[in-house]
Amino acid sequence: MSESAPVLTMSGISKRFGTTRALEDVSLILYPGEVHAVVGENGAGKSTLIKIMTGIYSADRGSMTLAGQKVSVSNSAEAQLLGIAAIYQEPLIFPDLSVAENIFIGHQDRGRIVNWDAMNDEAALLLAKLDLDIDPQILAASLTVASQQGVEIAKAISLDVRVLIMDEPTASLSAHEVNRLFQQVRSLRESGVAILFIGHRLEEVFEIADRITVLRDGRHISTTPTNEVTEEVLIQEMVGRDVSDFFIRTEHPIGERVLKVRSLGRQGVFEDVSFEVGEGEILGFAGLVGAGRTDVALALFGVAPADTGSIEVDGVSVRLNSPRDALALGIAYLSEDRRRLGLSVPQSVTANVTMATLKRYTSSIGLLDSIAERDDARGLVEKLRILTPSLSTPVAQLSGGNQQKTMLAKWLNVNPRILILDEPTRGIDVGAKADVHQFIDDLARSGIAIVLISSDLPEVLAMSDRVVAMREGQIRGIFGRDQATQERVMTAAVGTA
Amino acid sequence: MSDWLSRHRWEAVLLVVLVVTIIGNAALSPFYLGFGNFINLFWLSIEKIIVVVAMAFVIINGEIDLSVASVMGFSAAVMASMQVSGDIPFLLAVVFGILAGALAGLVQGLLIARIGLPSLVVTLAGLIGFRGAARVILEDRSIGDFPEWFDRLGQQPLLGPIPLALIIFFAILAVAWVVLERGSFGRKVYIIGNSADVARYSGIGVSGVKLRLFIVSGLTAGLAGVLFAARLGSVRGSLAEFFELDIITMVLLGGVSIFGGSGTMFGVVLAVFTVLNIRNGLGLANVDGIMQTGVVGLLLLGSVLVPNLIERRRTRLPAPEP
Amino acid sequence: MRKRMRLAALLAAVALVAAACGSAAEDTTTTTTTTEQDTTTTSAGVEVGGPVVIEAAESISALFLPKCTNIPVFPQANSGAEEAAAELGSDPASFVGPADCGDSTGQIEFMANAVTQGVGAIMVSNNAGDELAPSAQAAADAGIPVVSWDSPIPSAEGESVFVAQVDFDDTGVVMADMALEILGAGGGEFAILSATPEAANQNAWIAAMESALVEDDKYADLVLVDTVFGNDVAEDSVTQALALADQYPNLGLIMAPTTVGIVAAAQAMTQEGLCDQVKVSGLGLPDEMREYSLSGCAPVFALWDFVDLGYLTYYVAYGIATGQIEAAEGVVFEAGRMGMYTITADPTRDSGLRVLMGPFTVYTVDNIGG
Amino acid sequence: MKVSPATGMNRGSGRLRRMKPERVKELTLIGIISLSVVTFGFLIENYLSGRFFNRVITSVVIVGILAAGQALVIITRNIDLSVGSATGVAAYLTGDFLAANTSTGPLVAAVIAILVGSTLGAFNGLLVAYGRIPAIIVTLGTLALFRTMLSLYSGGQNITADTLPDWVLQFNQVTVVSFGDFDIRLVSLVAVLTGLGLHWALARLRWGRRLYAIGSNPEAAKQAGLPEQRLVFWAFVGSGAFAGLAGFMFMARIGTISATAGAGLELESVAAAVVGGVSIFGGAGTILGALLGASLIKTLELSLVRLPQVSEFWRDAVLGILILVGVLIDLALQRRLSRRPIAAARSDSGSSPPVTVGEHSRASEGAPDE
Repeated sequence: MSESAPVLTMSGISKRFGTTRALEDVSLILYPGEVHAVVGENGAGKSTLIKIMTGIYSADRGSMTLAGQKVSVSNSAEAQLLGIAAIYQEPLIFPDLSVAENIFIGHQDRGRIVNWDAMNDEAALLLAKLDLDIDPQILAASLTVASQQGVEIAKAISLDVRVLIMDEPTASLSAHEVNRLFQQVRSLRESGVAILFIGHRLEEVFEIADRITVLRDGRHISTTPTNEVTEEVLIQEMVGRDVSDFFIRTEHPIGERVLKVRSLGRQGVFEDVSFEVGEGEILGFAGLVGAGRTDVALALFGVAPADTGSIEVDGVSVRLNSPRDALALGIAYLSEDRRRLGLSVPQSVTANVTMATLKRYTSSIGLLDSIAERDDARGLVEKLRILTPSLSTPVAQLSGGNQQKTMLAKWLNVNPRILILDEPTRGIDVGAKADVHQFIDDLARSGIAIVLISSDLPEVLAMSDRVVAMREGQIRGIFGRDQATQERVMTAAVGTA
Repeated sequence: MSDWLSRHRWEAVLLVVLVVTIIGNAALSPFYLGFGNFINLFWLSIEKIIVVVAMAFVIINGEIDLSVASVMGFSAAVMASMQVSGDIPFLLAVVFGILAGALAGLVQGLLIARIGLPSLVVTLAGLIGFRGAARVILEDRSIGDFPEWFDRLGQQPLLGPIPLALIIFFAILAVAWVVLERGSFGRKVYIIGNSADVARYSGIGVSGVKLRLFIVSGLTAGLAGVLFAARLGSVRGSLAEFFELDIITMVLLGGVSIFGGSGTMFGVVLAVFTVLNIRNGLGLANVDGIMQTGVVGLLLLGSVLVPNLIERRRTRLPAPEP
Repeated sequence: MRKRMRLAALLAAVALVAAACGSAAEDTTTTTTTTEQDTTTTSAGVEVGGPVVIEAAESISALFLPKCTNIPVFPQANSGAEEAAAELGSDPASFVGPADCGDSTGQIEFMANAVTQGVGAIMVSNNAGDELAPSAQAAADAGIPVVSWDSPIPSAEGESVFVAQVDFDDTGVVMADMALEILGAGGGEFAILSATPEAANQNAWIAAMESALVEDDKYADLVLVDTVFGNDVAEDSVTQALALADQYPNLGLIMAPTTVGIVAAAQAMTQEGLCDQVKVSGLGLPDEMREYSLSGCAPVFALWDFVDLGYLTYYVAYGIATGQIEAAEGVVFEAGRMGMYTITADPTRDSGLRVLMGPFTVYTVDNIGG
Repeated sequence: MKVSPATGMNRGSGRLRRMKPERVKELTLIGIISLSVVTFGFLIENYLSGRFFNRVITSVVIVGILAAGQALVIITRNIDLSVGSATGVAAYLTGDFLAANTSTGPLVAAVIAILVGSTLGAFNGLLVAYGRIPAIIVTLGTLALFRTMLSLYSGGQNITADTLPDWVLQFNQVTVVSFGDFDIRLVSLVAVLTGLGLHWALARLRWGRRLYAIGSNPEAAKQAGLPEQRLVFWAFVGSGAFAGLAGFMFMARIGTISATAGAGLELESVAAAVVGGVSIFGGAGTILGALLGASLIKTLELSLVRLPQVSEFWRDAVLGILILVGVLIDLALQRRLSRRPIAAARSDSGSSPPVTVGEHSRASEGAPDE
């Protein structure tokens, strides 16, 4: 760790979105030549923090000091000029440009005329420095995500960054690729760059970070040198409350096995996934982002069908090639990505609630029974305690928690037999979270088989009858309710020890 | 009311423009306020506005159909050529003409919905290609001599002073309005227009909806082409040339987003009424055709620019004016 | 209405006297008028005798509807109409029209609006075929005379009378004569560059020319090798003209019966240095053709005077609208400075009436000016 | 372990991978052009001649220049439908200026035309880049607006050849160098040089590369701090400038300019660019490709004109099919070469995208409420 002066100091940063408190008085110091990991649960405020650093958001309060000078950043171009660059889990590349161009396109200082040869040579040099075997003249579109990320790092180096923010860069990478990435990170560190590393896999954080900062619910919890902290402590700090804070799944009988999955696999994504879910059972899926849980769900929902293995519903082998197939069998999937895949936000609450069940309200001449629609929507709005001015209010005007509930209402309206919930409480406030947990329990009671995917470990543990731990596309353990402890599940999911 | 206003700001603006237009026209031209003129005002553009209704669906769905005017010409050409060949009853030729439009829509729809080509390019090719097909069929002929009942339907009032095409327009409009606002299909069109992914994840058959839309668009254009032939009493290869611009203009003016997902039939109807009234007013004021085109062009630009500017002001001002 | 008719008749009677010592009628009309000077009876039951001198009566509102407003010949025609209106003490007709020539829909709109406005007369140069007929009929039903000019309504439905610039059969002969003049007695190959394949005027003229070629032996050596269309778009016309020159190595002449086509063809030949081999002729505006006429590329071409056409048209429409003349076969009238004309059956159409203006002005380097 | 299928390893055959898709596309186009020339050579007498070569390279000038400008805009994920009107305005105003100042030389005239075009382009650019109105709406509006303004300005009067300086009519004919019958005309040279200049600028200038970047991924462009608004604005100015140059060429080619000059060129230019491999979704394609696309269309058009078996009436139909084929080839090439999920990467296409699969969702953590 460096003794030198801090390169970047964030002090007393606060940021609110409407009623949601994203960051509250957070301070952070980055030294040149260190890898500083920021960890925390989803919604802890990590993304907001880096968005403030790169000028995408402006802080409500607090200040940012770069190399001793107070700075304000209002867009990412300014951030770049100041030597702050960011790399995201999904690389922001230009697919139609070559690798070399992707690296140099944002440069202001390279003259008006592009010297292709020099640029290619320089790019090759940069890539070689990072030990990346990428042809600089190739189109970026044809690279793997890992290579695209390498290109982004090369770009950051080329910009002479002083602070490099890496936002879950390993999320989409294989173990081998992660190793390569870490080599690159280390060589960057050696050249004196301060690296802000945001990661979910604690194993990786311990491997790469010099210091670790924990954020929780928008607050700064701790900053500790890596060698002075253990995984257990870290998890405790991240979760911050006892598992007993959560709604606990009540005991109840589990009925017939409705869904049986045998050796399900999809080339390069997940393999040999087998499990069963019974009526009224909640099967939790724990694991890190990128462990392949969503991909299994998408295979069950027919979006991205599996290429090996079998799926049985009620003992009958089925083929699921589209969401329509899945819905016809009573399988519903609540997506983790509310805005892109879950809701039609300019539409009314009613329209969103009935979106997946239009057929039910359609008369023989194709008209919608709007009274029945509104009745059902009203029922669900009341049941789920969705706060909305009216049933015809566009969903875009609701808060995140109420949007999430609306999405849940949409799937409940399907009357599913099997409900897959993917991060059902991500990014919503505590109150809404408790509501959602209550509903999940009610649903299970009513006999629905539930697959609960969540990166929120305490949530999984509290809610599930059994817990599946996934890592790198494979199931690493299935734990009964009494065996499922934080440590055991985390160990299986993170892969240490 | 304020709830309605907040969500239908554009319709409100159009309503004001329409009322101002009507008052202005009435003040400026003594001939404007007459029943005959109101019939005329619709009748003179009836084929265009029939297609406008279908186009509204296509654009709300996030696509575009540039080929409609050419398909109108194509359908009329098919009908006319069959009439000339004389082997089949004329009524059948009319049916085939309309079906030719649907077929044109089907071909384009397959390329868009199933193969995934962008509709802008496919229908641009259709715009050129189906016009070409009409010319191939008719060459330099101008085909008239349709049975008298056909001409009469096209040119004479059917119910009192109201001609058939007007009845068809209002019937289509009523159906379309109900389907878009109250129908399952209309709901799907909106959802897909917002996000095809959300629709797919909700079990909606996206490509099926798109395919049907383009068939309907072709069918409507076919019907409009045949109606136009009846009104004109004869068909040439250039029938309805360049109508697509007016048609798209009216839809966009109605507040339908070119990116899909938003817009209402009410807005489109208001835009249709506004454009027709402005054109009528300008016509009665003896304003030249090219000026009328320019005014509509300005209206199109203004219709998007003004709300954009208002939006920007609103975001800056703390409290919006009621 | 009846009162007005009677007044008109009275005026007509006065005019008769004036006509007797009036200007000499033109050759084209005098031949036909002599036998038609019998007294006729109008539908109103008022006796009208002999040639009527159309004179200032009440002011009328009218629509002077061109194919489009963008081609110079139409504003020219309008200036003639304005001149006539001024002479007759009437308001000038409103000169509006569609943006595109060929836009019959636009013309229909203008006609319908004119009917709504209750104008006294509609003067229209028909853009298309019979598409305009229903609108003309509607106008006629509303008691508004529809006088076509430049380009008639083929079926003559709803049309009172067509003011023809020239006899369409004459056009064929004039074009054949010009071809003969350019290609010489020895004949040679020539091609036609027309407007659109659907243009009624051009098609009639071409047909007339083709039959002239067949009927008269002196044209025996003129070989029409091809007819192509430039869509009255300059760029397309240039392309087509050049393609003709390339395709027919022995081509000696391009005959373009359209003012857009002839200029484009002349420009194309000039540009490519082909004027020595391929001459250009047809119907062209002297202003636009002057350059090529002087260069010898287009040694001879023809056109009628559009100002006169507009002038005559207005007189006819005004006469009918004010009840001074009736749109009936055999009616003879005097139209201001242009003299005496007779309404006859239109020999180029199955039905319909015609006033023949004529004659062509044939332009050569001698009379083109500049 | 997880590899997104969208971006998974794709080691295709080495050389093809190394070759940029646009190179492949350009070579394909050259291949198709050569093939069609050879084919027509067998079908048409006197086809393979210097004359035909001269025809193609002079007639492609206007569309080629417009296609280059159009490509410039399409590359940024926009479209310019007003180029036809802008061409007409530039041609008319330049002609008008020349008629009043006959001593003006070609260079000054060209500069005037380009300035006029740029001004109109700047108007479009202002509304698109800073007014945040979709380009298709803006240029649909200005398509009408520019034409109306020109029509009002012209008052229906044409600019005629005899009022223009003598050099104008000769301009198209000026030959820089001849190889036997094959002429290299100045106009073609200018078009090719400006086209290649733009090609070079887009390939080699920072400005040009950034246009590609914006079209390729607007979000990444914003992230990289590229001045998106300014670049898009200048792309429209560029398109306008090229339309201005095309207007100058139009004036020189046609000699007589009406207020409808250049109508319809907008679609031709889009067609040429698309056939030339410029992706309608932006980010991909070259000016050379657009020029080749224009050449292919013109070659086919001029050849079809001369093929007696193919009637006049088939040309549009063939052109429509050609565009579709061009787009299909483009799609196939893209899917083959980069195997990227075209529709998914560009959700605005609205076509059915293969949904990107994975647990990564950008910035969904702590997403603020709206």
